[in-house]
Amino acid sequence: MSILAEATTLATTVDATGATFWMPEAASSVSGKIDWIFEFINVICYIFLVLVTVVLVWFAVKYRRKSEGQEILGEGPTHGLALELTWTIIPTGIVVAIFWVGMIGYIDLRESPEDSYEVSVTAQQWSWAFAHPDYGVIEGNELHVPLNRPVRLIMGSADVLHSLYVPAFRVKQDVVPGRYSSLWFTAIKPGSYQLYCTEYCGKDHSKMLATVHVLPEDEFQAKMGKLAREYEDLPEADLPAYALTKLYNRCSSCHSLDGEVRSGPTFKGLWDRVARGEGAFTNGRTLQEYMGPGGEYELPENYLRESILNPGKLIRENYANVMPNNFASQLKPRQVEALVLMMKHLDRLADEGWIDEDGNVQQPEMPSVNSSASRDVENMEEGG
Amino acid sequence: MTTLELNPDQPKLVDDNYLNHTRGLWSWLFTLDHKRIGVMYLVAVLSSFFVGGVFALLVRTQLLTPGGAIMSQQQYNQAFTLHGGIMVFLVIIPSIPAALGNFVLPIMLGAKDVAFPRLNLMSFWLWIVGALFFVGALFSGGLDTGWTFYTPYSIDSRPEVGAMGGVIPAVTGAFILGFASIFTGMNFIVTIHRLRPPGMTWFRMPLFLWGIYATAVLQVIATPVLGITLALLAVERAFGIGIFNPELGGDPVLYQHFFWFYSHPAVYIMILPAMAIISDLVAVHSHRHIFGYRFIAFSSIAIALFSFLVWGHHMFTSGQSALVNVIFSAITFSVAIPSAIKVFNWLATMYKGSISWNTPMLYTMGFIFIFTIGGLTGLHLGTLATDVHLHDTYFVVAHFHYVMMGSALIAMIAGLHHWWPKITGRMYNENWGRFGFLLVFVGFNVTFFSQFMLGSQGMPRRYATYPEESGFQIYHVISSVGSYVLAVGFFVTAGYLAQSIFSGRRAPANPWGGRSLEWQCSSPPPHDNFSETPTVGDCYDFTVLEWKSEEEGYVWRSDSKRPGQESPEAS
Amino acid sequence: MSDHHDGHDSGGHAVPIKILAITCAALLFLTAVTVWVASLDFDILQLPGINIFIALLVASIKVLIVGLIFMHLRWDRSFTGLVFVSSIFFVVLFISIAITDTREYQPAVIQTDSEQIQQKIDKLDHSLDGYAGHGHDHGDGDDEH
Amino acid sequence: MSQLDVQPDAHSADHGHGHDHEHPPHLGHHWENSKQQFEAGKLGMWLFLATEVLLFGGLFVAYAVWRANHPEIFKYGSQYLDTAMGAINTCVLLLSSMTMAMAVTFAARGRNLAVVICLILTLFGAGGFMVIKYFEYSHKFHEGFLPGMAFYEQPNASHLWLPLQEEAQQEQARLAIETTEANEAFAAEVKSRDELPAAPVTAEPTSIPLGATGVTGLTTNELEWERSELGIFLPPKLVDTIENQGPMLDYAEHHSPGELPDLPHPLQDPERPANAQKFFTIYFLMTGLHGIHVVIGGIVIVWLIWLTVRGRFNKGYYTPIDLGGLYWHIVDVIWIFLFPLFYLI
Ligand code: HEA
Ligand code: HEA
Ligand code: CUA
Ligand SMILES: [Cu+2]
Repeated sequence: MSILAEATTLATTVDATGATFWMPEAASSVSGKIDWIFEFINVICYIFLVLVTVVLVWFAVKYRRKSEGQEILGEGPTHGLALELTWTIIPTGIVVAIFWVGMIGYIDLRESPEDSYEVSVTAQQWSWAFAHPDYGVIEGNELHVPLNRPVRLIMGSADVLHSLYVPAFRVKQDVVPGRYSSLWFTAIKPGSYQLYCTEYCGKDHSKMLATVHVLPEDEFQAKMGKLAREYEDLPEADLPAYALTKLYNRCSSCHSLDGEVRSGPTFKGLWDRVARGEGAFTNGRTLQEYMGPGGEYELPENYLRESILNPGKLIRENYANVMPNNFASQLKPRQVEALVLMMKHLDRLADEGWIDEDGNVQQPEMPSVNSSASRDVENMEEGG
Repeated sequence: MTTLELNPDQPKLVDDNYLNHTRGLWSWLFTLDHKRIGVMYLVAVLSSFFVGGVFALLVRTQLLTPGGAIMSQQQYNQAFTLHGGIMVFLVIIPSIPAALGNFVLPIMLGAKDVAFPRLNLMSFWLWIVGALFFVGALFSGGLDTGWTFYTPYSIDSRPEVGAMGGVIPAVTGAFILGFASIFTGMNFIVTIHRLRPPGMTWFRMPLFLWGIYATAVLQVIATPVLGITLALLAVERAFGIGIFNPELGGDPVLYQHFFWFYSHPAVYIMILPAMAIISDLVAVHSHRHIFGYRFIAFSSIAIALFSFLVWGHHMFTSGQSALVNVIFSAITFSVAIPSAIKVFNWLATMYKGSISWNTPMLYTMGFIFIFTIGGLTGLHLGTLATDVHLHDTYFVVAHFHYVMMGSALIAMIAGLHHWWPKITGRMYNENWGRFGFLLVFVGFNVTFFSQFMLGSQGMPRRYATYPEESGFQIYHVISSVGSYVLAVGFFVTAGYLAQSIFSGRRAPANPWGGRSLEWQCSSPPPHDNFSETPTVGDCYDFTVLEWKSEEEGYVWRSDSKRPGQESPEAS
Repeated sequence: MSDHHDGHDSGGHAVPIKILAITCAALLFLTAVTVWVASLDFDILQLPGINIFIALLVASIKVLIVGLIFMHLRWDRSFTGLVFVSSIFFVVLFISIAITDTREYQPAVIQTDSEQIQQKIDKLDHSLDGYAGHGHDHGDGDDEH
Repeated sequence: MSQLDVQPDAHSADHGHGHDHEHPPHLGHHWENSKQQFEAGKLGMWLFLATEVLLFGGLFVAYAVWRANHPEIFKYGSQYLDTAMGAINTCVLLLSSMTMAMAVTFAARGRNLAVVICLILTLFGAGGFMVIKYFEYSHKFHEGFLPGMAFYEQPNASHLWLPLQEEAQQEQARLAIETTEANEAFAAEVKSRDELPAAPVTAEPTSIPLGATGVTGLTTNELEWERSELGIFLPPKLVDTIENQGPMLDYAEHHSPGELPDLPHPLQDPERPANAQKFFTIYFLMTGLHGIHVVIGGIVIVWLIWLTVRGRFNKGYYTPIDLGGLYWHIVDVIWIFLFPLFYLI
């Protein structure tokens, strides 16, 4: 009983964020329970570790051989059934208890409440898309969820295994291609939490990160409303910056902004090349043949748009057909437009300080452009 | 007569020993002598360990800074894959059975050789070929799948997003290494069954042999499944047969079942021989009869059998069904019981012993401490609710380094020191040995204890970079510093061991006071192991031995009776 | 049984040729039986999988015979038998857990055309009704040999 | 022998390590006597057979799991196997098993001529089996019942994940790409914004399968890579031949009526269940691995014949024949399971 009591005290000595010595901050309805189980096992481990270590050191010191010449007496028993049974039965009892506690806790983790708020998650190398069917919103690498409401994520993968993990919620589930997996949690504290991909998925596995924002119900509704209209409401002039800061993160692992060759062509100078019709395709033809009046693409914009929505159609020489072709279902027309405009105005964006020399997006500072809408979004997140 | 007759306990100091029995490189490379094969395995395994260790240091160095200090993402992925793969397939699985076991098993048994010497040699050469293939993966496109080769990533050969081209060479290598391991196991089972000389009954065998026997059972039964798994993986990657590839209707979770059906038993292929070494060393260096012989012996067999029933505990969050999760979690804990029995029996063996604080014993005590931590943290992982949080974080990394590096490998090093005089005929410097142990022990715990904290805080494994604001950096720095200490420790160890070969004191037949048969032959042993037929008795009864300072080793006590003799042999 | 040796140095067991011939005849007979049974239709029994069950049962009996007589297990040490049986045991263990799990998680797997699958099987069964020689007819399967 | 040789448990004193008894040439230096060596060899062989069982076991697991979850594939596929051929092959193997067992018996009796005859008969069995298998295989190859990708079709809904409700999403996607109006509107929009010269829009509406998210089926590019990986093992010419055979689409031309009268070729069969190619995949994997074992068994038998003819065996020593026999029987045992699992569904 004292073990239990001690475990409870340990588990409850938490700081303001709910973090303990071992565990990170706790922000979901199950965190406390999991932490308790963890500490419960810990206490058992401490006891046995101390026991083993003390006995080990004690014997080693007490029965230390003074010199090699010391006579070997052969004292002490060579077997003892009572002892053997003791140290078989006690650990058996303990592990049964641990298993039981763990199983109960696990069942809670698996059975999601009926009235959960559902979000569809698509994982692909190396980004996350979160879709809110109720609001017609798709977010990339960011997930907004309501406070104190069970949320159920229904997850699928477009390529290889991934795993969705939010340490603060103590939940994790692999996302497996070829099937749906699901996960639920109830966030109990507003704030932003790190989300990781914890199943190795290739080169940029460690960059497959996202943030979960927990918002109180009313703010959540407002946020969803805003996100749903975000693109529509945005002033035209802000579209490129919007695309750069909000959408480009899902392109960045393959398309650089500084000329570096990644899996896909760099965006730097792309517009000019396309406008001039430069570049050849794996089918042996050149872009020139497709462009211009009477060609397949009247305008560079049309070519770029199709490259986003139907990337497999024409593959640039020296590149492979690796771009996911499901963006049509994840981007709204105006977002596509924004992306195309972004490519078009990349130089301007760089001049304005949105992009630094190394081709990194400078998200936090929002320089000259009058981006009221985006700023609202930022405010909202900080307020949350 | 000669002094040898006066002192029959001390075998002849034969000048013709297995090391110089025949000469020339050829006589080594194609030897059928189990001792030489063991030594060649030892050299091979230790070299691989250094290669794996260098990769480990690269990994640790990369993680000093959140953005990654020295490598690109892809280089890092290759570094940890090769680190893990080399350490598992090339180092730790063959280390104790194939290297040390090959050397001592027949001698301990009182046999002249293993049952199938040619098969033994073939096993070694298969190892070499397998190792070349495995490491060749690095040069045939690179290998970045992690040591688990999870599908569908590993069968996706698209250059930019899929696994690199080294997958097929690497799985071919692992396949071949698997057969090297199978042949070792088969050989040992047959040797133990059929080559025990009269008098060497099952319960007279040193516990080392029990452990190796249990290991061999695992090697024979589990490893073929790895073989077929990897073969399927290669065929899937090359031809697209749709067994593991979801695009063709295959099932990636089924692959994980296949993989862990072997690889969980494999972790006991690593730890059982380690426990076997410890069981013997703790008795010899405590100069005290082992406590609970039968319990230790049978717990080895129990671990071997249970270990086939728990593979699914690596798949708790993989999409395995809840029902099977619960079953596997329950059975997982059953393995903890025989392990606990062993730990407590070792402690009880030390009770009222006469404990030498020499290097092998220090490593042995280090093992008991580290294995307790490593094993106990296995409980966190076997528990469903907590494993969901801990899976694929550094907590798991810390757990398995505690049991693989801190236990299995440390036991191997303990055994290496223990049998070093027997293998080389030379004594190493004991003080340097203790100093090396200190560095390794401290370095190890600093490196990996911090990783427990990293893991429970949420740091995922196989990450080349980590978010700056996560607060993980400080732990990573501590861990990396620890790994440098560890490296210095091994460097020191390698140094004094190498030195001993050239200028070490000549080893007596029995420097520690062991009673199993290998201490009855000279150091190093003669070509045929025994110039005199050894006597089998209770190999844990040390009271019959005494220290003889002229020999600087232990000899038969003048007033005690040898087994098989009617009266004490007066000299 | 382990001590049942007929004494020569190498220790193997010489099984009389007659026994071998009888064994082989039995095996051939069982082969015929299993082919014949596979052609029967057990639909009336309402036992799905009865065909495969019988087929595996017959196969197991055959393997038992081969093992005991041809492979001398009957005269060997029981440990050799144990080796063989336990290898089969572990395969069975693996199969049963893998099937249990994959069946349990099937609902989460995205099926391409699940509703149609059953129809297809039914249709298949019917279309095969008139076709002899492939094990699904009601005939006596005489054209098997 | 000295007093030291006395073992506490030894019942007789002559079990020491001395070399004072007869040591025939076949006996390794570390063995006491032929019997010990024989028994060890036998145990070793059995352990090896156990590893063979587990090696095949992996494939049986794959088979069992697929069959349990997709019986329709197996029902469908097995129609294309010829039960008669399978049954004949079973009999061939059983008979050869018998001749092998007879060889062992004769060896134990020291009748080497009979041993050679039995082994040759066994070899005929192995050869016969492979010949029949060759006919079966070549027929399958010919008709395109190939493992792997042969019948693979891009699944229409596939595993690939569609984040929103399917209909709404399709609608949206259609709006996004397919309609010419959208294209025009897009161009107009952009034009109005950037005052680029207007131009008539004639872009063709594209159509991509909606389900084909992410990694698609084998595209040309992927085939290129597949090819390069095959290249590790096979010479380029062979790779080309394999690749260019394609999925045997011209089956219809070569289709020989009367062979499988009522069965349409799977590629033309609208009733073919999804993933039907898997049956042939598993079929070829398992029978292929088994076939390899038959070939190895054949080689072993040839070796045994050679040794027997050279007079290496006698009544007291014929271990290789006994062990080779065990290997041959396990090949038989595995086939005994394969036959009903594939042919008798
Ligand atoms: C030598 C290797 C070795 C050994 C011996 C062990 C031993 C154990 N392991 Fe470990 N394990 C690995 C190597 C090993 N493991 C590896 C390599 C991985 C990760 C692979 C990868 O993903 O890359 C892993 C991962 C792993 C997981 C999966 C984690 C995850 O990925 O989410 C789990 C889960 O159950 C687990 C559990 C256990 C348990 C219960 C034991 C038990 O056997 C431990 C038993 C020992 C004790 C319990 C201590 C001694 C007992 C006492 C001192 C008495 C007191 C005891 C009680 C009260 C019970 N291990
Ligand atoms: C027996 C197995 C074994 C051993 C001994 C080790 C030893 C070490 N491991 Fe290993 N490790 C694994 C098995 C092992 N590891 C496995 C299986 C994985 C998982 C891989 C995967 O995810 O796929 C892993 C993963 C792994 C990671 C996680 C990587 C990640 O997930 O991103 C880390 C990180 O710290 C790490 C560190 C270390 C360190 C510092 C050591 C140290 O203990 C090493 C100490 C040894 C040395 C330092 C060698 C001495 C060298 C010198 C002294 C240099 C001198 C050179 C010459 C003389 C030539 N290992
Ligand atoms: Cu996605 Cu890791
Ligand atoms: Cu495990």
